[in-house]
Amino acid sequence: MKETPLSACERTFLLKAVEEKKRLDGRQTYDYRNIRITFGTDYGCCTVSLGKTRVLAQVSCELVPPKDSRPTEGIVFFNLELSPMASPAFQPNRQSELLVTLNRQLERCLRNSKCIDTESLCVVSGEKVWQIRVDVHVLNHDGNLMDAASIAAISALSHFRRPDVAIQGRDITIFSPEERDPVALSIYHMPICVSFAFFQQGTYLLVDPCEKEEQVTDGLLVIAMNKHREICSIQSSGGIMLLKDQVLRCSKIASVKVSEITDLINKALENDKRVRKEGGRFGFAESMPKERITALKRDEAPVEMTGVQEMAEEFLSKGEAAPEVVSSPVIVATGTGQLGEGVQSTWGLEEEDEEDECQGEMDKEEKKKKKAEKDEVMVISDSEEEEVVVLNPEAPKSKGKRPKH
Amino acid sequence: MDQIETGSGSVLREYGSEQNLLSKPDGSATFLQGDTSVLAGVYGPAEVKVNKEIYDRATLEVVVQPKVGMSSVRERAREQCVRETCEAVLLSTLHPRSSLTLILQVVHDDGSLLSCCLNAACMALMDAGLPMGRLFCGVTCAIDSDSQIITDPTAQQERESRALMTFAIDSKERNVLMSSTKGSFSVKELQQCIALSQKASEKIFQFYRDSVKRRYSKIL
Amino acid sequence: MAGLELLSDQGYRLDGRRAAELRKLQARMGVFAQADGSAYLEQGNTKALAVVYGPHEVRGSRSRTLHDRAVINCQYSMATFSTAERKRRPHGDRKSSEMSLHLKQTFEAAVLTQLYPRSQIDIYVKILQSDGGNYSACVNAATLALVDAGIPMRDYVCACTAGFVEDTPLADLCHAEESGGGTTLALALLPRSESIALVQMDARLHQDHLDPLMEAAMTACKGLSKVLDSVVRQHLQEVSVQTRE
Amino acid sequence: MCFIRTAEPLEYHRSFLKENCRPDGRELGEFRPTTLNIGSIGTADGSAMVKIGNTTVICGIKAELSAPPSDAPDKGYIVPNVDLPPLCSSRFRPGPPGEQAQAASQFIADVIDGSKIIKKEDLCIEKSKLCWVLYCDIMCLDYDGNVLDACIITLLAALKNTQIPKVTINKETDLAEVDIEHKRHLQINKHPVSSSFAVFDDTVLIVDPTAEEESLATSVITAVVDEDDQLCAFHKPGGSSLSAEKLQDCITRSVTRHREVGKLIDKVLESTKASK
Repeated sequence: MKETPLSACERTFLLKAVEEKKRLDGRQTYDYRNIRITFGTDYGCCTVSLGKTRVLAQVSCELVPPKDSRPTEGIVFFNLELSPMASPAFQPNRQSELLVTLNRQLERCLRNSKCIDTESLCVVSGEKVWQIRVDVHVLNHDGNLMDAASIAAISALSHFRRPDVAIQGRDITIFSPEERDPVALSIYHMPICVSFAFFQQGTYLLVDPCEKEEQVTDGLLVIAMNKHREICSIQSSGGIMLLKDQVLRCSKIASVKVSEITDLINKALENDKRVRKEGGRFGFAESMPKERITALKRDEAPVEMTGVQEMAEEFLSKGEAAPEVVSSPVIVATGTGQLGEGVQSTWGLEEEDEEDECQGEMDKEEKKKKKAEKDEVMVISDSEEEEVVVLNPEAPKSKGKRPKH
Repeated sequence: MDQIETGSGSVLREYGSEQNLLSKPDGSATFLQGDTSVLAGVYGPAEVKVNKEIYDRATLEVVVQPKVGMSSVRERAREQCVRETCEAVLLSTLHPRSSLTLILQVVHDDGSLLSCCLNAACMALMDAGLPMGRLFCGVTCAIDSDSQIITDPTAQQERESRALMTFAIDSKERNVLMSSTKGSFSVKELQQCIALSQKASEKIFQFYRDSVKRRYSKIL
Repeated sequence: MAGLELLSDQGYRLDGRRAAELRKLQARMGVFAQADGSAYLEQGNTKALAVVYGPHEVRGSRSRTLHDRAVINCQYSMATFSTAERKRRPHGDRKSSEMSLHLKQTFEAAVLTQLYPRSQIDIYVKILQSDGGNYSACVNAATLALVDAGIPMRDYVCACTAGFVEDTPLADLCHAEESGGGTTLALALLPRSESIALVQMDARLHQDHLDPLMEAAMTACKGLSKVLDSVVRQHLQEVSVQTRE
Repeated sequence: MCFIRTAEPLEYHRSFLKENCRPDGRELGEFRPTTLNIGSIGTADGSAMVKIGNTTVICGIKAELSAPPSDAPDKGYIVPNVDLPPLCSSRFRPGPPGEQAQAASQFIADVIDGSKIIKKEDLCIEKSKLCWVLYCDIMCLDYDGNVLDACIITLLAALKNTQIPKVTINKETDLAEVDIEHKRHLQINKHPVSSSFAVFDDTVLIVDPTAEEESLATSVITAVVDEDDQLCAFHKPGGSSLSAEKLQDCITRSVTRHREVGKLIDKVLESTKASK
């Protein structure tokens, strides 16, 4: 399915609006849409909604042998997927330009900035290290996937707990969460991406573009920063002409936005931690907006069991009992038996059968074999390789595969 | 031995749903059963690829996205079950030569995943306003080592169970649309589970009705 | 930095350069006869080859055709022997498809694509030997190849990397300096208008240091543009002498 | 008739079903003739070929040594794989396995796990060190419907035919020693046999559908039964809804089928043993 293209008047309308410093959803130029971070019941699972854009991140881990070049470091792997749910234009298992850009940007933002202490993920040097895998699923595409993905990934990483391990000699014991409390990853800093969209050859700039705005933009500038005002990556894309001052100005805006978002993530993390500690209810079920008209929830409901047994009995008694005596199979040749007095097997029939035409050449060999079995079977069986050796008396040119004597 | 008791087993966990929560798809819904949660999105009827076109009805594609890693053979089997169930109830002849796409994203798996997928799929199809001859719902039953039947089992209960069955029940005659099982069980147990699923389906169909009522309460 | 001193007390770098000094740049244009434009470029030990075909009609899927400008198609690949460890996939992995994409975006900004509606320009770049600054070598080589093909551009596109060590920006990093884990900024500049066609930066850097770093990279790019200009002029002279005869 | 068959296949079939018979002359509850050959492939550790009507499926079992899974160090592996290559029917395309092949593989895996044909513990040689991996490759040579039944029969027959050599771990060298002279049969605990049914027009139930019947049917059901009349799987991937009575009919028929097929396998095995 194709993406609905933007009409020319929509395009001019949007550009005009940008010029007049107005946005479709009534935001100011530098405003972000509402950010909502919710954590799942699992450690390391979180959804982030940025306006209508929605992503789901899940962190998982497993023990793997390390890379030869870095025997004492754990491995962090990012995999962002554009689910076809997010937009009809996304097709599963296809490497689109957008997918490559997002994945690489996520890697650069979170791996190259060394925000995770990979050395602490080493279990046995050169033998076993933790591989941390971050899966990010885009569920709904309404622009600015990069920012949403980076917020989701870093929140999920900060939320994640890996199982504790103990090493005794060469044996590695992995403790279940019941045995020992799982361990959080050590995260040095939290890089967050902030996207800027440029219009009219860089004259106008918007923070957090929505999908419609992204469609008319000249290009994007993504700056990843942490709250210590350190830039973790910069990436421009889309063939725009930028001036140095614009980049510097964007980096200043980014630093403000990043500190706001970091506070939000920390607040969400603390909130989740508190609820878990107090033994309250957490997870996605709790975060469902109950007041919405489209949402409904029911408490645990017992299922009426009376009558179930009677119903089952009824069907059982209705059904006829299977007959004890069944027809016996016929042994056609050593190692080959047949059930049923069928004539339906077209392979066994003579050549003049009309239906044979559709059978194709490849069946021929089998057919000959079958025919032989059905007619007077001539068995020459002293070969060890095969139990049944059948020669077709009518077809002297038997295929070479079968031993003749 | 096959005696079932009205123990703690025969309950449906807390369940809920939210419809129309994604802006892009034509219909979307999430369904929660306890901690198990599935998000479904539907696109269509829309233009179909030529090689997938069917001349007298709509082509339905179902994609099940696992939470971690790539989709595997297990997801394919689930896709087949969900697709054929939906095909049976959708009046796809009303949209010939078009495509319907149903995407299911596993958000959290705490048992009874296939039934949750089915329920989310049905809610999303309803939200998309696609014509259906009847509704369907999924119910999972587990038989534990004491031969007790547990409805809507958690992941822990699934692991400890001897057999696991998931049925899709239709809303018209409460008949079995789909059946998928694991483990071994007697005929009687199967019949009991079917009967129990039919009972449990009443609750879910009532839930469907309530949520539609609530949704359109402001209009009616 | 562990073990490796990138900048000595005397202000010299690993390969003996000063902080703002560029590596030696050598280039030749028109190295292939059958291509519409081609160039070979050496930037220090990094060797890149660029070939340009087009503008020609859109090949492959017709749906890519743009009605108001030309499509730019880039493919970046690295020879299997270009790095210390043998590269298994010369192109097609995440990093190289990203590089292809970046090259494409860079030249979409610089080439006057609106002059060739409904057509396609192919740019193929290959790294023969890699010693840091692959992106910039590719951009510089591709610029020369485009000039050789006679495709109109706004300006030369010059690209250069810059790093940051001990409060000093370093221009045109070599492989050892890049892999040290410090900051690397790659910048493609159209020198005359001082507009940036592409900027990419990795690893941590305090916001206050961004300005001097970008300044250093831009100065380096301008320096490069002079070299590229002289290469083009020299090539033109050679060609015009040949044609006169 | 031939014209109607290609132009109006559904009507063609309906006209037969009305008379309680099928285009190939069978009754509604009749299976096609089933032929079984055991030990057809010499290079495999166990093999069997099954023909149900035209549907032909061959299964080869290869046993290999490997390290046990880390989460279950006292178990081995059984890896089933169903291949529906383009040569068996024009409906399959070359390339990676399609949905039907993948779903069939998953179904076979579920049956193996569910019925516990073989105790996976039996495949373990030394805990967390060495175990057997049984690769059960099932290939369809001719596709004419009802592959699942054929797959299960051929798998069961091939497993019964499989012999694995004795393996001991040398205490001193810590290496595995394979004794090819002493081979043993696998311990088969359960004998699951499947029966497939197709539903026409939401009402008529037929047994052992051909490819044509499968494509016209509104639903397909597969029931797997073992010798204790326990169900190992009751698989209905969707399609028209059926009442519990109808399902009961299916199960009753499968029980009969199990007895027939059980006898067939036993007899064929006997005949191979007798010849030795």
